[in-house]
Amino acid sequence: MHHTVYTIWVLLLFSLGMARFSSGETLSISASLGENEWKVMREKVFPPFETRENCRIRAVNIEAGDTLKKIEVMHRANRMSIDLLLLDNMNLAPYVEKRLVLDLTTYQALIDPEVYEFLVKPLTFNGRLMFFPGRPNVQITYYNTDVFNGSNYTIPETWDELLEVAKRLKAAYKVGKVAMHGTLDSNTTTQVFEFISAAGGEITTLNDAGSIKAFTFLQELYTYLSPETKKANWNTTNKFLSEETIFLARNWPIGMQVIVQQNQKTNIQAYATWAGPAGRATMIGGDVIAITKRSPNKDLALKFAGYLMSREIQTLLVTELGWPPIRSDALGRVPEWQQGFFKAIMEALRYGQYRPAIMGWSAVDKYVNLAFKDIVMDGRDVKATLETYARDLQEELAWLK
Amino acid sequence: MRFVKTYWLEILMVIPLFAYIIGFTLLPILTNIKESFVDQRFGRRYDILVSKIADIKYDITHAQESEEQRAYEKELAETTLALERLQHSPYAGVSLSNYRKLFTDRSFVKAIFNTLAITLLGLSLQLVIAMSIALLLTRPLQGKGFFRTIVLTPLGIPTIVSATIMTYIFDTSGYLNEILYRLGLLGEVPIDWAQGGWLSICMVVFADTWKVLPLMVLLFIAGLEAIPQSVHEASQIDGSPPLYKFFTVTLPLMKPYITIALILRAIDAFRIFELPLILAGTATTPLISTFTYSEYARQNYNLSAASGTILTGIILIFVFTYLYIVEREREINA
Amino acid sequence: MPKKLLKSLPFYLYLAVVSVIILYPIFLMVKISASHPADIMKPHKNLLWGPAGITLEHWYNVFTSGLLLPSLFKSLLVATMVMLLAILIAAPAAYVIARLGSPFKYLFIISLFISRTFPEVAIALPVSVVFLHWNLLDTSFGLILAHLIKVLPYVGWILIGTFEAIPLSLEQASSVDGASKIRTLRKVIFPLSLPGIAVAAMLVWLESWNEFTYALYLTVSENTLPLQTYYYLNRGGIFNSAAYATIITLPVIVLTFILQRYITSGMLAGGVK
Amino acid sequence: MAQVTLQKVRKVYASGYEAVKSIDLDIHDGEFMVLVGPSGCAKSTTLRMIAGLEDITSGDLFIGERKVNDLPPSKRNVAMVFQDYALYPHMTVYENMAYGLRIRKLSKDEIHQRVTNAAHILGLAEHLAQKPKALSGGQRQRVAVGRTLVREPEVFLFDEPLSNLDAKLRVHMRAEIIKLQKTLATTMVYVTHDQVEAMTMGDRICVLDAGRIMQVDTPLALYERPANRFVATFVGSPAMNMLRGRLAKENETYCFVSGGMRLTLPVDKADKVKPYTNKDIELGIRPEHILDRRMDTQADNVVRGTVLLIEIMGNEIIVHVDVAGQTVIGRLDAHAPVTHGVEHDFVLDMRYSHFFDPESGKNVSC
Repeated sequence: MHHTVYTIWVLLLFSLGMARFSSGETLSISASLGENEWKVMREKVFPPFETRENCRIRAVNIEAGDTLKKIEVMHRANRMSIDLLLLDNMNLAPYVEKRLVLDLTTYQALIDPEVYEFLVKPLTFNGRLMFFPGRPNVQITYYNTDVFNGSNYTIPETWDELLEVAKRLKAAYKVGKVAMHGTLDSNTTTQVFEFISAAGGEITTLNDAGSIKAFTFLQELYTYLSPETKKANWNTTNKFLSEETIFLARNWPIGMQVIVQQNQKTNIQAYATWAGPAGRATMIGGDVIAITKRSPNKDLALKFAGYLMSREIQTLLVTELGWPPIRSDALGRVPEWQQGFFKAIMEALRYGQYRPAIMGWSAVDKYVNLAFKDIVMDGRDVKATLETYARDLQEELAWLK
Repeated sequence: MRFVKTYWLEILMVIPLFAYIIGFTLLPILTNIKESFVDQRFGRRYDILVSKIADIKYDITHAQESEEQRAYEKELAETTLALERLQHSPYAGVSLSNYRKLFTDRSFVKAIFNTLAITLLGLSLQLVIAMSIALLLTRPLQGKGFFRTIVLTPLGIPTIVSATIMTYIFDTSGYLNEILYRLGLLGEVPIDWAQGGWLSICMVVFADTWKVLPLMVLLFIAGLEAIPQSVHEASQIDGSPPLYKFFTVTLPLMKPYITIALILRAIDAFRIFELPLILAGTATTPLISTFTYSEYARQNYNLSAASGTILTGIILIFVFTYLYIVEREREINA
Repeated sequence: MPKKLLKSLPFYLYLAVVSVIILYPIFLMVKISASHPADIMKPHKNLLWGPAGITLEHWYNVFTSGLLLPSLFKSLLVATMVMLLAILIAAPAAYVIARLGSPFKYLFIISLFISRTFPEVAIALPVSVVFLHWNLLDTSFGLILAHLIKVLPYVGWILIGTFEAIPLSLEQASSVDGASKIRTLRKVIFPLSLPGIAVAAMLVWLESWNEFTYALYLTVSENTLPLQTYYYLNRGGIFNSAAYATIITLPVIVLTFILQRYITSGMLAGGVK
Repeated sequence: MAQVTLQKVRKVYASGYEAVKSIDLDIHDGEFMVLVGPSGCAKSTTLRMIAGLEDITSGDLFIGERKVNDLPPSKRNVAMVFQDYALYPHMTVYENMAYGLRIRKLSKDEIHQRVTNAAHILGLAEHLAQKPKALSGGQRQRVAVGRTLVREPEVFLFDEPLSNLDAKLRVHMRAEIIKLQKTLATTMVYVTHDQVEAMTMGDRICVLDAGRIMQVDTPLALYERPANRFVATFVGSPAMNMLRGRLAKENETYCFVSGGMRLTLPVDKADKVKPYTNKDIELGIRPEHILDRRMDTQADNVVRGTVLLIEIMGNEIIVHVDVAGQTVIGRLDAHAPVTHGVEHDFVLDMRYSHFFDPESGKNVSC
């Protein structure tokens, strides 16, 4: 009995010790990446840096959705166990507003002139540079080459063709074979953003002509979409494409890794996107580099940021993962199987637009999804519904200012 | 005082447990209720401002140059003012807005419905199946030990794992649809189990049943074995047919075990979380628990608190009616 | 004899069907964790094993990913600590309650029972906020505290039952023999309740090993195994998650088979009467 | 070695029920005192108060010179044998016996010596290594006794130790315990509900009823001079006959009149009961003092009654006789010529009669 108690205390102190465990000479970085992306990071990107700076890199995967919450938690507790973040650029404002990330203005020099200007611009918040460009990203349209072989189905280049194809596929297979992200979260928001932009609308307004056009179109399209749409997000979409339960869907480039490499499907290709009434439009997503304000080892983090933006690494990432580079001089040779996808990505980037950097993106997210559910899924009246949600949205945005 | 003198040890022994329960269960529940009466908009803003102020103060103490410090001082003044203004905003103070929001939110209403439906459907299904298995495993049957072991397999399997497995089965391109297809019960059009509504409820119920069946079977086996053999023999001598015997002898004697099983299961069913979260997702098939979580994940803490409070309320109502019934039966029996 | 067999044939059929329903999903998990993508990633899957046969590549990936060991370690540490602390806190109280007179005893048991009924999602939110201030977020210790919330009432119940089974006269004999309360506890009560305590401990260990909700709320970066599985589920595709699930499940299945014959209804019921 | 003294000891439970109503009792040093009475007479409660397992509501309890009211059992240096023996199931017989000694920090060989000695006395020598569940009922009982023996306490307490044994074994153990007490000559307090056990074992017997002491005396005294109706009927079997009637005075002789019978009192008794002349009174007479008429034909105090029932014991017969509506039980010679359902004359030997006050039930004839 006695020494059970004893062991318990030992273990207690031990676990407390774990609690206090701080990185020291280990650089902790967090990102929201896929398995094989991590693989490349661990095997090709980290080791050179670790040997050069003789430090250890501890990489944790925090889901894009959780990052803000968790960083905030560590920040408030003043126990920042993450030094450098690869942040999804969709929701940057809160990090600045909540003073979670380091003001990088003084380290501007780390950005090489070769880095694309258009990537850096949106990273400055009221005059101060808060983030480094990390990895531009954009969704591409995946399609099954067995079906879209040019003979009986061709890949849709416009909304009308898209609707047409969706109809014919459903007629042929009795179940929709085209999918979009319908999980009613940020995934859906992103694709709605693209539709609204392609119709010349503004997502933060939500009831302008463009938005109305977009929602009207989606409402009609939805009836011909695959039932998987409700479950389709950036992750599951790859599975559905691989299992050939759907033949056409937009998704992030990570899809090609999963579909082609992991799931070993060779009959899936991708192209940029289709054109709406106001032309083609995609949303520039991807990650930016942030350094946490209370990081215990900033200097190392800054070094690593520079390292990530360097020519060698950018080239490596292009070659290994087909990540679009942030700098003009990173001309990696994309492996054979990736070239189609890479072409699509680079083209899609050309139609790219940034989200407005506003504090209340979560509000936009919420109301867009509410609208999507009511209008597109439940088939409610477009104008009226958008009216009400737009009003609520504006009110909330005003409140959050 | 004499009491304390004689029973100091006993007191010392009880205190930790109940201190813990009060501190880590009662208090949180109460704070949760309190938070649920704070307007979400106020709550979030207040949160940000407070942490921001704390942060600025921290920076001031750690600032190097005085000019940097001055900048912080200025920022601090602004933020404190903002907080000041917030305190007098229309949203400040006790408010029912969260509850109003919830009950006007269609998906929350659906969540309540789903929760109740899953509980009712699940319980009745599990009761019948578990009872039938227990009955079989307590009668003289060749190799029932073998079956017993099989039936008990899922006992310890983590819910998260069972959820993972069930996704393989209930995917639109999953194994259940495949089996149905092979059996010719299904055409080219697969069933979308996660589409919400009754289908999804059935899916969750099945997954839940698969997971908890062992526990209930064990419980019922224990109950059946507790019935003295003589009772069975007596009723056999009375020449009562098996089914009649089951309803007139076995079932009444099993009552305590059944009530225990039901109450425990009901509570867990009300709180069921991982399975619906992973299998159906919050979009199509919200439950009160998953709804609570998704609001938390969206950092709508107050809204989440309100929904959590409602769940707590439902469970408590259930529990107290149960206790009331038990009490009454006691009095009747006594 | 054949007549008797014929009579029990429907029963066997029923049990067989149930067994298949119970075992098939587990089989699927193992199968997927060791199948070639080509066999899984296709419209119509094989119900048994696909033509491409067995591969261990997913297992290899999981083991080499470097994410397994930390979470495995954390899960082990937390489960073990929770087990020890839960027993240490609950056992003494359970003993006292078991020896109480009926009105108080009933009261205590009820309060334990009610404290168990609160939904985790309602508790986890405030707790996560408090832990944030106490600097316990994302620590094993914090998670241990959280898991204790879940297991204490439960183990309390089990142990009340265990102690009630020990006749009072033994204690009295011991005290007449000249033993102090504490000595009686150590030399008589503790050894006699040991089997019950052991089973309770194992059940607690399982609870903690499988716990998901609190872990989800209170973890930032250092995942437990169930969380890790969850994130794989969200991310790495189904093969790795299958492998992971298999890894968590194995020790659990073993443990439950050991436990089976020791678990009494009282424990399952947690002593509600 | 010590005497045990209870002074005005009361026990009132939280529920307000008064189990023990102010008991005064002196148990002499080295005496074998038996507490006997019907169930619910608080004999066990009294014993447990002596042991310290029940606390005393009011009054004083002394063991030797020490007032022990507030001492825990462990400090009273008493040893107790429980009804269910309360052997520690997880310890061997040896450990069970050694337990109390180890607590008292006795040296190893001292312990060994005592335990083996006790085991020898009780014939447990070859069972020392076994666990209780491997033993028979009788052996367990012995272990329980042994556990108290080795303690060499000031007082032994027995709580119905034989009630779980079958009749034969009980008689045997009874003898053993008596022998033991004679050899040890230590104070023993022994609780039983069985009056035969009480009579055979006790130096003195304390008869309790409903939390009150009815009488404390030697077995013989109890039998011959019961202090009241309760003791009279409780001790001895078949129980003493009780006849309701009046005391009448006829030319200098007093006689007990009831229904058809009129029985003359011997002079010595008459003197004691005079004050009851022409008052109701109860006559008590033991079955063995009801004789067959033919023994001496010119005896007086003859009663005539119908034989209702005859129980044949072999060495004797027990007859139930209806005398003027009151049933009288007599113990007669095995060959007494009584026949079922036939009227018959009996003689009541009034020298051994007792008279009780109908209200208080006190014995007024001695």
